[in-house]
Amino acid sequence: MGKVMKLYIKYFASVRDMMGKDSEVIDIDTNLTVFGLWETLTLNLKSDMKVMFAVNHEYVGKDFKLKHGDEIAFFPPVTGG
Amino acid sequence: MGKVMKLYIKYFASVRDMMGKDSEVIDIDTNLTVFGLWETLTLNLKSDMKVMFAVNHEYVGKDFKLKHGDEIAFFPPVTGG
Amino acid sequence: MKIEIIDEKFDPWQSLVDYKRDELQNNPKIGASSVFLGTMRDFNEGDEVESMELEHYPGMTEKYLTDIVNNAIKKYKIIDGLVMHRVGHLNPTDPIVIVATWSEHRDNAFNATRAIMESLKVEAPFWKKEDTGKGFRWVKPAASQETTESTNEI
Amino acid sequence: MKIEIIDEKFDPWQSLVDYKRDELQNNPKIGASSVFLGTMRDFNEGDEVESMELEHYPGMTEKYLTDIVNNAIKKYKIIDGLVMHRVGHLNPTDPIVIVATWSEHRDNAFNATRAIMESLKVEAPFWKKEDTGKGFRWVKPAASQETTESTNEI
Repeated sequence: MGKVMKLYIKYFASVRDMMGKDSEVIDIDTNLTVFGLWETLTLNLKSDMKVMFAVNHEYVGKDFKLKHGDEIAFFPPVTGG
Repeated sequence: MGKVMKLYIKYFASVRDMMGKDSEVIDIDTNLTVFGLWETLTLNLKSDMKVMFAVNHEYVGKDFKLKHGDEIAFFPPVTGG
Repeated sequence: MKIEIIDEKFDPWQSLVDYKRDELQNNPKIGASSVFLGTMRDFNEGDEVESMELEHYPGMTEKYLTDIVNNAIKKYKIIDGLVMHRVGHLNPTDPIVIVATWSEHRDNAFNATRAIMESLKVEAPFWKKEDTGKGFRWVKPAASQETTESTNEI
Repeated sequence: MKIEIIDEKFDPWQSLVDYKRDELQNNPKIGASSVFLGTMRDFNEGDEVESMELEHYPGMTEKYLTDIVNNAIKKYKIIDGLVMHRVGHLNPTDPIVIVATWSEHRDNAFNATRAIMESLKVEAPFWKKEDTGKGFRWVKPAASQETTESTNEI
């Protein structure tokens, strides 16, 4: 068990609808990737929803390693313009 | 010698400068192409100027046959916009 | 440069004129301005649309719009760029987004405005939810826009 | 459609807003508007330019602009198009030409506005004469625009 880190999580659009909340703050084990976090958060959900990951306002790949204090956002493909 | 026809001729931009006038009306032999007319009008001029031909407000090729009452315009490549 | 997220109905042309008056009016190096305006239609994917909610990610959206315009300034050597984008409740004919670029020659402005719009469509975190009168639905991106490095099916 | 040749300084955005208010304001089928504005620079081909005279061929110019916009309406399935072009005496920063198109989707409006500008540059009978401070000179077209069926060297 590594050190515990605090993560600030945000959900947008259809991901927020699925999660039933727009944000949460969690304390979790270190050495977690963004996709690992997503799997943890959605363990009990069945969905084929496409999701994008952003950490501290930057898109990241699924293997991006999280660190203490990160703001992580999960959302569907964007539809602006 | 064919029938005589009346032609209304206009010059624009650098072609007008070269011709020293902006328009003229001439009576001329029939069976003349637009390029034939241009050669006639510029017989005494030396110039490598590019010229475009329009008859009755339509671009035409050099072999376009003129008829009585046509409005013919000679001008350099256009530079609008 | 101007990047703005607007939460109430706006007049895109007036915004453009105001910005131009302040920043660009007397710049005689500008030969070309290219402007794109996106407005809300009353139909989408074969259905009538009565109204729309536009959501964004405050902070990240502004950051990406700024990066997108800065990239266009570098790549297309434009003089300046502007993006203004609505969020909140929209009705048909309401302006959604205005993109403008200014350059010496037309090719650069045309290409830059187009590039900004295409990047905005796939990178800027905005989401549309439509009210079709029969209920609400999240708008799906065009097929060509569905994949990025960080998109995953779960 | 609006085609206009203007012989005094004009406000292109105001003209656009006025036209849109009259003709297009309440058309909820429009999702995209693409606008190009050409303005006079104070330099060209490496020289300073103090002012410019813009000449046209009354009748033929309007005819070609109308044809160009009609072709774009057909080819790109746009809803409407506008071209306004200055003639007469112009100073740096003065608007020269505004082209606007309206369509359902952005691709069509972008392509139509671009196509109208490119056609206008090679087909519409306008000619520019610049005052460089050292004298007047007729502007030469870009190399790519120099040949058409009816161009001949004499």
